[in-house]
Amino acid sequence: MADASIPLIVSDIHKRFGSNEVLKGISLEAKKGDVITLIGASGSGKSTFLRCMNLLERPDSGDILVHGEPISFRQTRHGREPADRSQLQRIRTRLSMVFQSFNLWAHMTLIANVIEAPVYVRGIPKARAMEQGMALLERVGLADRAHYYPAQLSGGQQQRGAIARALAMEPEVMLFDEPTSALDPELVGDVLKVMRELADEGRTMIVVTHEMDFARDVSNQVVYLHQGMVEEQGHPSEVLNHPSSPRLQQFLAPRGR
Amino acid sequence: MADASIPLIVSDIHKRFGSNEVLKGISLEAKKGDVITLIGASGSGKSTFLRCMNLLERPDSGDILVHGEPISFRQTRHGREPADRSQLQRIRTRLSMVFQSFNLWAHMTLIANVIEAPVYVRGIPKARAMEQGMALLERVGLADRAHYYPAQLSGGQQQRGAIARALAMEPEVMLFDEPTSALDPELVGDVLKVMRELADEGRTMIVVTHEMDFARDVSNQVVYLHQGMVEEQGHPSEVLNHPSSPRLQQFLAPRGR
Amino acid sequence: MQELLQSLAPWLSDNAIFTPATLAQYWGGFVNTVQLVFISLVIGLFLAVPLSIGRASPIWIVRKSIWLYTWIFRGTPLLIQLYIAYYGLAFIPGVQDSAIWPLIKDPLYPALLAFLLNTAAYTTEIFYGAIKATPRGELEAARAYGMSPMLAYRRIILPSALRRALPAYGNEVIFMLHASAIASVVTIADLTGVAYNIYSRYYAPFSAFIFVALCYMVLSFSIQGIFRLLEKRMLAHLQPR
Amino acid sequence: RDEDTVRIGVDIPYVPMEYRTPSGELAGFDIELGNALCKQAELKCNWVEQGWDGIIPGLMSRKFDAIMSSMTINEERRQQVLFSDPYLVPPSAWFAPTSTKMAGVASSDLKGKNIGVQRGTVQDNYVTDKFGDVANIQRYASADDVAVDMETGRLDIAFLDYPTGQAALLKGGKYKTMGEMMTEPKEYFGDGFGIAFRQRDKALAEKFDKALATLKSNGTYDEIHDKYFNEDGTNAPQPDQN
Amino acid sequence: MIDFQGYGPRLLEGALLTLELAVLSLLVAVVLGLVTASARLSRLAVLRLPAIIYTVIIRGVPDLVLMLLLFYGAQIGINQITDMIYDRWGWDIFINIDPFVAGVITIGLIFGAYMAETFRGAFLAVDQGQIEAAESFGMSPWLLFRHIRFPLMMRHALPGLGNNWMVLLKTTALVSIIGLSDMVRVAAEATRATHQTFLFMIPVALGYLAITSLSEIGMQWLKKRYNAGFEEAS
Ligand SMILES: Nc1ncnc2c1ncn2[C@@H]1O[C@H](COP(=O)(O)OP(=O)(O)OP(=O)(O)O)[C@@H](O)[C@H]1O
Ligand SMILES: Nc1ncnc2c1ncn2[C@@H]1O[C@H](COP(=O)(O)OP(=O)(O)OP(=O)(O)O)[C@@H](O)[C@H]1O
Ligand SMILES: NC(=[NH2+])NCCC[C@H](N)C(=O)O
Ligand SMILES: [Mg+2]
Ligand SMILES: [Mg+2]
Repeated sequence: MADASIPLIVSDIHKRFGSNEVLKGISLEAKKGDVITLIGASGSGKSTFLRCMNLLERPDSGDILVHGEPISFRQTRHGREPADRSQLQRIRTRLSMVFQSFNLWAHMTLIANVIEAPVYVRGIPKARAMEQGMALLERVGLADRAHYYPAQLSGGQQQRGAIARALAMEPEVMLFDEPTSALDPELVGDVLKVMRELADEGRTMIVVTHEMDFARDVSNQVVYLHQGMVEEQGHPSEVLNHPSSPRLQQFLAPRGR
Repeated sequence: MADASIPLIVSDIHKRFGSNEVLKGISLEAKKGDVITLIGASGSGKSTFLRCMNLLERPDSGDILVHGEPISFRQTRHGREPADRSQLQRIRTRLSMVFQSFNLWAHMTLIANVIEAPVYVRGIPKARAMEQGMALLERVGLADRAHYYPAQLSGGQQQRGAIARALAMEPEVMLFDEPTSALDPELVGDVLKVMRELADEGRTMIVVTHEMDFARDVSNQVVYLHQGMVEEQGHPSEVLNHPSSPRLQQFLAPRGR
Repeated sequence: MQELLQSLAPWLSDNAIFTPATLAQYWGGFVNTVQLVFISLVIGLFLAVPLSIGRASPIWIVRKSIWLYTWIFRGTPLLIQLYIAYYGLAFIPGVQDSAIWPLIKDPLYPALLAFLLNTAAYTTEIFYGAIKATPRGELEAARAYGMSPMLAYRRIILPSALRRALPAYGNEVIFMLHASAIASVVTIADLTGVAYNIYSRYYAPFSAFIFVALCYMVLSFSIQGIFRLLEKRMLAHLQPR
Repeated sequence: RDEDTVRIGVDIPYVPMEYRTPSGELAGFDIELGNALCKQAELKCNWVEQGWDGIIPGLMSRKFDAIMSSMTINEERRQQVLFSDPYLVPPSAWFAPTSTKMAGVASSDLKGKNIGVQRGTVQDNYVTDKFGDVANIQRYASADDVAVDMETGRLDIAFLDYPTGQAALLKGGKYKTMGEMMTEPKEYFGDGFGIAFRQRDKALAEKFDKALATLKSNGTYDEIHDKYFNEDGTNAPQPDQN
Repeated sequence: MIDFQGYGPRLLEGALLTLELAVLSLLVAVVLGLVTASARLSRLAVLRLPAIIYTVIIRGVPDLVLMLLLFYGAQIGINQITDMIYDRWGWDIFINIDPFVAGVITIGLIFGAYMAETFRGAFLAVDQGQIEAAESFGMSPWLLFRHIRFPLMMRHALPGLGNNWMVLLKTTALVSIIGLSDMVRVAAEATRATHQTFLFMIPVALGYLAITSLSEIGMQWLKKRYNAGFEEAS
């Protein structure tokens, strides 16, 4: 039905927790090479929206298409659920998520974290996965930390490791949920640098962030969420410099510049 | 020996932790109605000095006189210790401490915190202690919170509760160790207001603080500690507006004004 | 010191209790204890892993029946479980003519049965607790990378939970060693059983039991040592460098 | 301490010598005789329950002052305790299922068999010394456990004091005695049952001996004996035991 | 009704004995545990060392073996002391450890060691600031312990305490081996007489489960009491 060349189309997502409707119909289209930043006040639904994309939360209604393939749902006693387990798992491998709190597996070394999903989910031979994994660690500047456990790394190193882990899946789209907000200020820079490089390479990325500099310099689309709806959306130069909605103006104000 | 009308005289206190000499001979005299602020960089020994006054830390040498009564010490294997338990306890009831982290007893309601020491240490009948305690809570604006547990109060409310608890002992001298620095900025005001009122009433207070406004407006003596020694000391208008020591100048600089 | 040694000397040289024959008996008891404990622990461990997964299952009946099992076995004395396994099973009508009779006949197997069901119940709860304590984020990461629930259990949840459970499981092993001392009530000549035999023969309760107490202590400390080593290696990932 | 109270240690159950009725009262030959002896000697007596395993250590550590628990008098025990005169002289005996294929109780017959005994009894000592190498000896804390495991079929043969074996096993016709009744060698089977005391309590032992002699001469002993035993030393039927 | 063949009343008595034994032992264990934990946290080595030795030994040896050792050993030890007194001064004293007291002391002694570990951890978990606050108001050590340290510690100790209680309850079954007529022993005796294991053992098992479930309710109450003032901790 839809254009198979578009990595991710999300349309009219609704999501409620109990009586609290958190997403009130949000749509988004990520074309190849797009870097989309989601901004908005705390509680506006950014994380929930991102988590709906790879089904960590089940949207109550709305469609998700990955490269034109729609995720199929069925209605169960517990609400709307993905109908096809294996489709779900396949699609998740194509949308790699990087979490705010890294969520590296604590009982595995860094390199084991990186090759885990490629080997056991995608079925790549271990030797090849190792090679690619080491290359990725090299790329994020952690080659010498390959055999450390997460607890032995700084937050910034853990987050770069998590990015390498996500890259190892060779995803169509990378999803980032506030990747730098759990980091001490001096560690933020390294992570942002890596993300910038990914953007420059032409990766499709959707990023929830409070880093306005990043949104401005790196992304080609900014989406401002307010109370579960898209309040404003467009090119960062537009949206961030000339916000038309008074709420966005207020949201941007205290940050100066 | 000394003048019994002077609530607290501390002379030539030395204190070392291991090989690190933290207090290198500090003296101080708090006359009735004095409000003395201790300022100084982090690690300069302010807390340690304050804690030496009511023997939460044992000074290695130096004398402490409360209303002319010297605290007696004896030498033990573990260092210099107060010689007389009951004297120690008696004197501590006369120097009430308010802590940076409030340290309200978590398993007791606010009013129970306030009457605990009066009833069980000073032996005041419970009914009377209750009455006085409620009056004190009224005074710090917490009458309606009397039966809340500390965890159910905001930081500022907890600190005002802690002040009420200290007042309930009808102490000669109140000791404050950075009473506002664990508070969110918007809660600081209430606590400082209460402290101002206490000062206006003529209470003898010794306050470790970083609030220069408080030091300037409320205290009648400022003591600047540097590396365990008194570097400068005097009336706040003098010391804070015309610091003679270059270190104090530097210490005061970044705060502007 | 000198006096003490002198008073000990006659006791050491001519005593009826520490002869080569009795020492051989103690050794036999030691072997029996170690075997009994080791086998029940190993089987109990293998049972506990699937049981603990079932204990966390979303299916109500699975979850509840495993809970019931652990509740019963953790809630009643092992001594009763042992009595039931040894005497109770033997009196089930028809059992004495059945194919499993040779197993029930030997005191070892009923004792093993009681012990392993008991330790499996405790171990299940330990593992279940550890599974529940898996950091939510790590689970989400597993799901986000397309792992099936099975794979996530196998690769993420169990490896990390079992490591976390190690200290508690070490305690369980020690408890099991201690609990095994009741095996002698069903005629098994374990360490305690041998001590009983020797003591009732020579009327010297004190030396017989002191001696086995020492044996048990040696065992306990060795186990503690082993687990400390294991923890050091398996929990390396929790230590900052 | 109360000099007049004598605490008597007893291992229960050991039908028909000492046991509890289901309602918990003490009964049995030893109990009745013991009570009669105390009455005769004008002593106040208390019975203290104690597992057979620990009965001699219990006496030595003064948890009680006497043992009256079907204890066989022999040389080995005389090293430890002081005995009264024997008050009953029953034999020991082998018990096996009527269907047993064993021909007798020689070493060759017992080879590889499970023999049940009560731990720490003279029967245990005898079997252990004599057949420890060839047979598999299962030791139980209580004589009743031996009977239970005869019932389950775990044991091929049991070796018990005859009255107890008879009470526990011979009633239903499922078991029979095997081989000779044993009273020899004396080294093990000694001189019959006696009351045991601490070595230094000679006076107390004498009081009991005197009382025993009196009861024997005035007929009380026979009365109690006949209540529990037939002419030939076998057990008399008991209405109230278990 | 089930026919207990005349053993019913004794089973009930046995259950009562089990409960009494468990509750009294718990008392001993808690007191001993508190004392030992305090000793272990003391800065005096003379107090620390015996406390450590005590806990290490108890935790290294099976309950049953300890019970037998203490049951006979303690009596022999006491006798030796009284004998010495008799030899020296001619006073004839006899202190009898009756099995019930022996059971209570033994179980108390064993679980005192486990309790000590629980309490030690709990004492260490108490916020030092709250202790300092109490000191700064001139509280005597004993007042401070009763009003501040103990109630604050209990919150951390409760889970471990509950656990120890459950284990202790079941350990009382071992006293049947040293000759006390608790419910396990009565059931075992009845089983020997009647050869009906299930008839007697299952009700006894249910008895334990009933006590366990009741304790659960008690635990909830204690939890509520000692968690008052703390945010619902997960
Ligand atoms: N599992 C959940 N159950 C109930 N409510 C939830 C749940 N997850 C999120 N919410 C609610 O949904 C709303 C949106 O949450 P969300 O985490 O998406 O916000 P956000 O924009 O990511 O905020 P932040 O910047 O603080 O991360 C909030 O009001 C939150 O309380
Ligand atoms: N218990 C202790 N053991 C060892 N060193 C200590 C101890 N308490 C304080 N110190 C050291 O003593 C010095 C003075 O500490 P103190 O807390 O008195 O400083 P301060 O002036 O109150 O600083 P801050 O403003 O950070 O509270 C510091 O170097 C500190 O590290
Ligand atoms: N009450 C008893 N259990 N007595 C056992 C006695 C056994 C045997 N007559 C002996 O003296 O060794
Ligand atoms: Mg969020
Ligand atoms: Mg300080």
